Amino acid sequence: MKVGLSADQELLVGTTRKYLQDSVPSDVLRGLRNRPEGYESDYWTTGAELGWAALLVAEEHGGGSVSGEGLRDLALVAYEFGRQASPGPLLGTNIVAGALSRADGAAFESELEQLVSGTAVGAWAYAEPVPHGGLGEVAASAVESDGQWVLSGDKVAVEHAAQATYLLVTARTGDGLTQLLVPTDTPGVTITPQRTIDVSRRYARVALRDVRLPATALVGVAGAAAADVELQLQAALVIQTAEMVGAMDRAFELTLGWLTDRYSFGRPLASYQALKHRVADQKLWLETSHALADAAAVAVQSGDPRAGELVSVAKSYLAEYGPELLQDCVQLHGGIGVTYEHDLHLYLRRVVIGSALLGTAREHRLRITTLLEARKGARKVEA
Amino acid sequence: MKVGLSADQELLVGTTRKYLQDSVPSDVLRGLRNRPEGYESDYWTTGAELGWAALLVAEEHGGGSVSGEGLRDLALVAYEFGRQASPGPLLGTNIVAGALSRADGAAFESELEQLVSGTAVGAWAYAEPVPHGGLGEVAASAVESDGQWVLSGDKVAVEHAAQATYLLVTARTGDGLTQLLVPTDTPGVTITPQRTIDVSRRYARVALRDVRLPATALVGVAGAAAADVELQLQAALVIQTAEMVGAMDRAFELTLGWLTDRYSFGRPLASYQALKHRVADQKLWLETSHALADAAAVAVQSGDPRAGELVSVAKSYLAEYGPELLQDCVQLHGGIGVTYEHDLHLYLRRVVIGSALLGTAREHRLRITTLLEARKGARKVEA
Amino acid sequence: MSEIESVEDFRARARAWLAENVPRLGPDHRGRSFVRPDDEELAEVAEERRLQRLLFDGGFAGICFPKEYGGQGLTREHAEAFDQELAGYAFPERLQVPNMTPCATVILEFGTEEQKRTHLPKILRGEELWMQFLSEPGSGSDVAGAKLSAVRDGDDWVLNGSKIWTTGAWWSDWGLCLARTNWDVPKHRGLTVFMVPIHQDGIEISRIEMLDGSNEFCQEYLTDVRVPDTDRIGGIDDGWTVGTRWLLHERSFSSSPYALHPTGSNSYGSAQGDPADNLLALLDSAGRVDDPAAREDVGRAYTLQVATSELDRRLHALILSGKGSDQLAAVGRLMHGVAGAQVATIAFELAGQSAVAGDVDDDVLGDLGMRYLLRQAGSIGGGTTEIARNVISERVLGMPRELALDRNVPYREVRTAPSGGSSGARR
Amino acid sequence: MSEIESVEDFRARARAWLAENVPRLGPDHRGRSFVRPDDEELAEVAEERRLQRLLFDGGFAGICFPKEYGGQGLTREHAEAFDQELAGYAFPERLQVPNMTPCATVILEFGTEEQKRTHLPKILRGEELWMQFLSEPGSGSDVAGAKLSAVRDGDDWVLNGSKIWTTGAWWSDWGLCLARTNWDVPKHRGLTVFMVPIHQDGIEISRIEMLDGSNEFCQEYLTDVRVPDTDRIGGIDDGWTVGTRWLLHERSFSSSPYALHPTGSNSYGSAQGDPADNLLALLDSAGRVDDPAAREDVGRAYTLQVATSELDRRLHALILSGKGSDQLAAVGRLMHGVAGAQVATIAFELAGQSAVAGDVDDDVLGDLGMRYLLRQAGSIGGGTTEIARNVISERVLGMPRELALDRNVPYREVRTAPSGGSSGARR
Repeated sequence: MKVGLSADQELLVGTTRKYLQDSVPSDVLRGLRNRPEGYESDYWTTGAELGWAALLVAEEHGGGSVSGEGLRDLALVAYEFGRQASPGPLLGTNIVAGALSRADGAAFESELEQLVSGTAVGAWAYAEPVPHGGLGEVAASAVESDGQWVLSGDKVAVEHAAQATYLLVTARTGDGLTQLLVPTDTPGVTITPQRTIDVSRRYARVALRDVRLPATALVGVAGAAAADVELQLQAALVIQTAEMVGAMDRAFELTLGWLTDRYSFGRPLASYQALKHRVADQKLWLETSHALADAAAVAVQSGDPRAGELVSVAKSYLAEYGPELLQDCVQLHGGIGVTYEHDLHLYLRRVVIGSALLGTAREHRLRITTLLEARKGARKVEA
Repeated sequence: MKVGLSADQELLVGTTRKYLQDSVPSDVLRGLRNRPEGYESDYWTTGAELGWAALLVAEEHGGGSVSGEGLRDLALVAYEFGRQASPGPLLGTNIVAGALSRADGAAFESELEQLVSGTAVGAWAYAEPVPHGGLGEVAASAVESDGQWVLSGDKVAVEHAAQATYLLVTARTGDGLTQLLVPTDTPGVTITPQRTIDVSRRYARVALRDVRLPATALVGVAGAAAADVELQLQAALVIQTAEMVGAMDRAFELTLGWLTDRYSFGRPLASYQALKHRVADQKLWLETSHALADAAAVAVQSGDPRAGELVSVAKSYLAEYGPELLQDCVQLHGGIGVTYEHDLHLYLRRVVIGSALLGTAREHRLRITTLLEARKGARKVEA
Repeated sequence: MSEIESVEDFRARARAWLAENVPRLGPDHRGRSFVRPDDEELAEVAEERRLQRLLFDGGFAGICFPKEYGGQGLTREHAEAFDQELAGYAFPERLQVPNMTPCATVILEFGTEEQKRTHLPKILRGEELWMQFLSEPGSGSDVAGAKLSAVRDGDDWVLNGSKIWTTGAWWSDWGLCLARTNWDVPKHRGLTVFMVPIHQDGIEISRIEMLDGSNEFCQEYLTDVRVPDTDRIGGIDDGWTVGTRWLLHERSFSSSPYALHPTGSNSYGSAQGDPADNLLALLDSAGRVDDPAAREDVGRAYTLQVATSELDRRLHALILSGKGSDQLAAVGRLMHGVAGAQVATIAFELAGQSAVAGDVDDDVLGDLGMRYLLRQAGSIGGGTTEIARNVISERVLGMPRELALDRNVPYREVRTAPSGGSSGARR
Repeated sequence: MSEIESVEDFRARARAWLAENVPRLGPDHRGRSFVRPDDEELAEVAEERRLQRLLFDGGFAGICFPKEYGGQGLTREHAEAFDQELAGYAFPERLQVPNMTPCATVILEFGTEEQKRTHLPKILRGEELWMQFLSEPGSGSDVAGAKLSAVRDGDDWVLNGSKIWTTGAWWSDWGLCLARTNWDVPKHRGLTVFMVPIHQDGIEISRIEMLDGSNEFCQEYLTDVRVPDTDRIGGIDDGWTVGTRWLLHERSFSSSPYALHPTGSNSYGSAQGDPADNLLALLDSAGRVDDPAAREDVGRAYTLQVATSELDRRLHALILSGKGSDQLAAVGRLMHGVAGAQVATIAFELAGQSAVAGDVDDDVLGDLGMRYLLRQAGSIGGGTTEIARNVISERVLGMPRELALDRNVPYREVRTAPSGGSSGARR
């Protein structure tokens, strides 16, 4: 349940919902497990026509949002994706498009046009494998050499990298970060699909071996991209948590319906107090998740100085209670809840993936403490 | 519920239980909060006559146990202490007496006689304050100088130190550990009562400032006491977990009785399924706690090579589920459960103290992992 | 009706007035400690009455109460602006719950014109301090199972019985009292609400000692207490109509516009400073700034604290927008209980052994053991979390109601707990 | 009665025989993976039947089954000794639960002499493999609510209806089937138990795909299946007498002396190696040997695993000594469900992102995501943890029974779930 949407936002949500329901109902979704791409390209371009990939792009670069608050609109779309466990490279494409628009929309005009129209997919190559698997650890290197950039390293869990035309790679240059836009057909780039627990969403490992790129591949400032990366992370977490809440919401609805319809010992399951109290706890977790995901979206959208804390608070809460809620929904369904034919696992997968990528609950708790210390330190300096 | 006790053990348990019920019923216990010592000295010497302080002392040094398995008998006594939230320096006196008997019972004949008869109290000074507050951290130093020992450092949470005649101090000598028996009236020893959450059990900080002791104060081997300390820790954890289980047991009984007796909306509380299911979880935690505390006692008693793991498994489980069980008992009692007049808090305090001293759940989990690695390493060396 | 002042004008005026008139809290103010000598407690109550009077005289008392009863006649948005401005200032903490809500709000909603004109201005001036005579020994969560009886005698009613868990009855003035006036009808249909002056011959106040030694809660024994019928609130035997709203106000205290909650205060409106600062101070005192497990604990506790306030904000918006029923307040009540207990547990674990055996002068860590022992209090007082879960499942989500064996049965025939008039706090 | 062999002699004989005859598991044996081609599965079942025959020929099959039915006529202590010796050897894992218990134990307890002589030796030789026809679509935990109907026709019964959650019905031989023979009496009084050959024309087996792609569970549709009255177990309409013991055997599988549980195997008898080794390997693969949080997780998981086995041992001793009722088995069942889910969660968290998006060849971490998705399976199959909590509170602790609206009512009048004969696995 979302409060305070404008009419335009209600329209965006309604159109998106109807399109998702019609084009990828759950039976279609179940079949997608056998498709390497996880979605049909038509599906994505039509979605892009609804504005899905334009929301973080400035109007002068071909983007735009219904409310003027693109990230909040995008969170509404992501929420619908969660409610339907929908396929498609929503997160990666938007993060890449947003980064290009913010850095230099004019220079990346052609790429932005393709991303916004859905003819190209973008993927953000950020996370790295063990032993650099921690949130924010970047070991991949970008070195400037003769007016070119040379990129090396390994990235994992890159959403839809194998379907992408462009990778936005976050790398290290000395002590700072550098971001480069890398067409996936650049020599030295090897993309290997990974196994994943989702039915339709795909992830890949990206190996970068002396990948040579022109100076124009640079997104933002060389060696000084940390603030951009933080903004991307915040936006990605807003999308991720919104989607998780959507999936939680739908799973909760299914469970409440199930308990009402099923009888045991002559009574509806919903009449058993032990189950009622668990559903009450689920409701608590769900409402709190809504509250935190919304608060994070508002904070990042408005550039609130506490946005970094709030996305991590939202993520640390959802990564803990989202999977718990879903697993309890499974338990309340009984055996049917772990069958492939039932819908519940579609939402379970989406929530569980969200809990583990872009930082675990634990990593975000640690991040919160570091941010709180920084805030306290800054206040002391002011005083 | 204890399984497989011998007739002699049943007698020890029965005598102890009756004595505790008669001498320190809960109204007496409540009054003890205002007594600095936390117990009457008569109470303790009479208890000692029942054998409470003799169980870890060899027969040739004036000790002995009914079953020949002193630690298991002591765990039965500690369990009764938990069930009645009874006062007295049970843990410290036994640990000190056991260590003296094991090291050189003949040399410490007089001290052992006093401890076993209850005319002296022993306290084990082991834990240290921040920044050395972690389980097993020892910064206090024992230095040999001119045939004397010089002891310096700080100890905290020393059970009944202010009531003790003898402290067994665990200190560091170079890379190894040294243990010294320190009469509490030795110059340089300052004992300051600490505040504690228990009604009758007392803890103190012990400051040691250039405390000079004769060579005969040495217990065991200088600089090589690590194995002794580990044995003491294991025995102490057996006593502590047995006591915690006793307190959990009693709180569970009280709660089951309360739910049966009280009515709400015309029905006994015990008929509400949400409460029934929580009580079922409590029963699970309680039975598992019994199982683990017993297994730890058996393992330490028999010198099982996995004894170190098992005491930590027992402690890590009890430190987590003991307080949870007690707090849920409080919740099921409602407001009455947090009043001083009710008995429940007596058990709550005992379980919570146990959860925090001699290593927290977290510290024991870390210890388990280290022990498992050591076991694996040892197996590799063998193979 | 006249135009009301804009929120921003009001905010500016409040800011200036507060800076001029109200003492600021010190930087190390840590909120009320619950164990203190009675004379200190009385002095604090007197000071809070003075602060309330100060607010009243300054035109800031009862922001959402109508002007004709001494309030300011402003909106929830004004109340929120004032809460934000109030952060960091001393305020009459004890006079908020249950005095302003639910007591004053119940009078506002159900009182006669005369009752409202008599009592509300006095409450808003800090002259009358109200408490709830609601729970009874033995009734537990079943508030409507009240057995304190009121029997009509001419123009009066004669009250006999006992109430329990009344906060600070010994320093308060009036009790809002739920009584049984009819035993021959089902439970909910035989109740009536009365206003009762606390300090009078027929009322014996007994203080209940909690496990931490505090004794702010009281039990009252009423013996032949006469209450004029004009001090009845709502209809005879219709007390449950009042009672359901009363309980709803109680559950909603954390988002009520009728009580002050300075921004940054904890869930009970107590000024605790920024939770982040408290957690970081704890981390430091425990000597665990570099311990990742402890750092994770700080992040977890902060998450729960932010989650609680963001949930409150959302529920409040849902209820206000009409998208959610008033009963959603139970979700907030559950969160305050659950998260409060979790935060107390985390703080306890951060402190480690110092929380159970600490130096006498260790004020940061030394209290945490006792707070942990009391951690369930926030899940019991003000309606248990169990009742909140019932409300959420049944009234918010529409799941089937629990079987109640006391429905449609004359109350005198219902099996109840063995309570009588004796203290439920005694074993 | 002849003297039986001492436990120690038996142990020595078993040790020697095992070393001589039975293949050892490799050091990296990780237990059954549940997604594999059917032909592999069938080959494994055939190998397990061979192992069972090997045990039988060696004189070690059915240690606690009487000699006259092909067993060894020994005691629980012998069975435990054998379990200890069996550690590290291959054994017929699939033939333990539900084949040996509850199926064979129910036949042993309630079968006629002829039924026992016919079936038990074949089961012990691995020639007959039994499964439970117990759950039905729509009946959920309410096993006694079976609707599969059996109607008497001469010397036969005619069965119609559906059963679900039968493990490996497609590679098994016989089903122990709970059927409704009387709709005009209350639920528990109209049931009868039959023995039914699985592979016959009237039985259609449909395999249920689980979320991980495995399809070991089946649903069976019975259409006019004729069963001779001589294949009835227990009295007509008295099936619940059998059923209560059947369910108890099911709940007690983890401590049953009728099934093998090699020491060190997990709760389902699956050989998983030393849990400590698995946890340390995981810590290593995740690259987190130096991460205190991960190290704490290993300690927590190990605690839960040791706790589960020590609890099993205690419950078993309590039941054996008569100090506790048989119903205590429900405590163990609850623990296996709860702790299993917790350990799966810890392993998932240790693995981090690799568990949800891992390299195809990462066998250590890559499975953990799917295992986590399935973590509730151990709290559902074999009677849910909810039912276990009911049993603990009501039958172990004596708390009041739940209201059942189907008591003392003819079963045909009871409101039940909308199931009919259709697949409960379809939406």
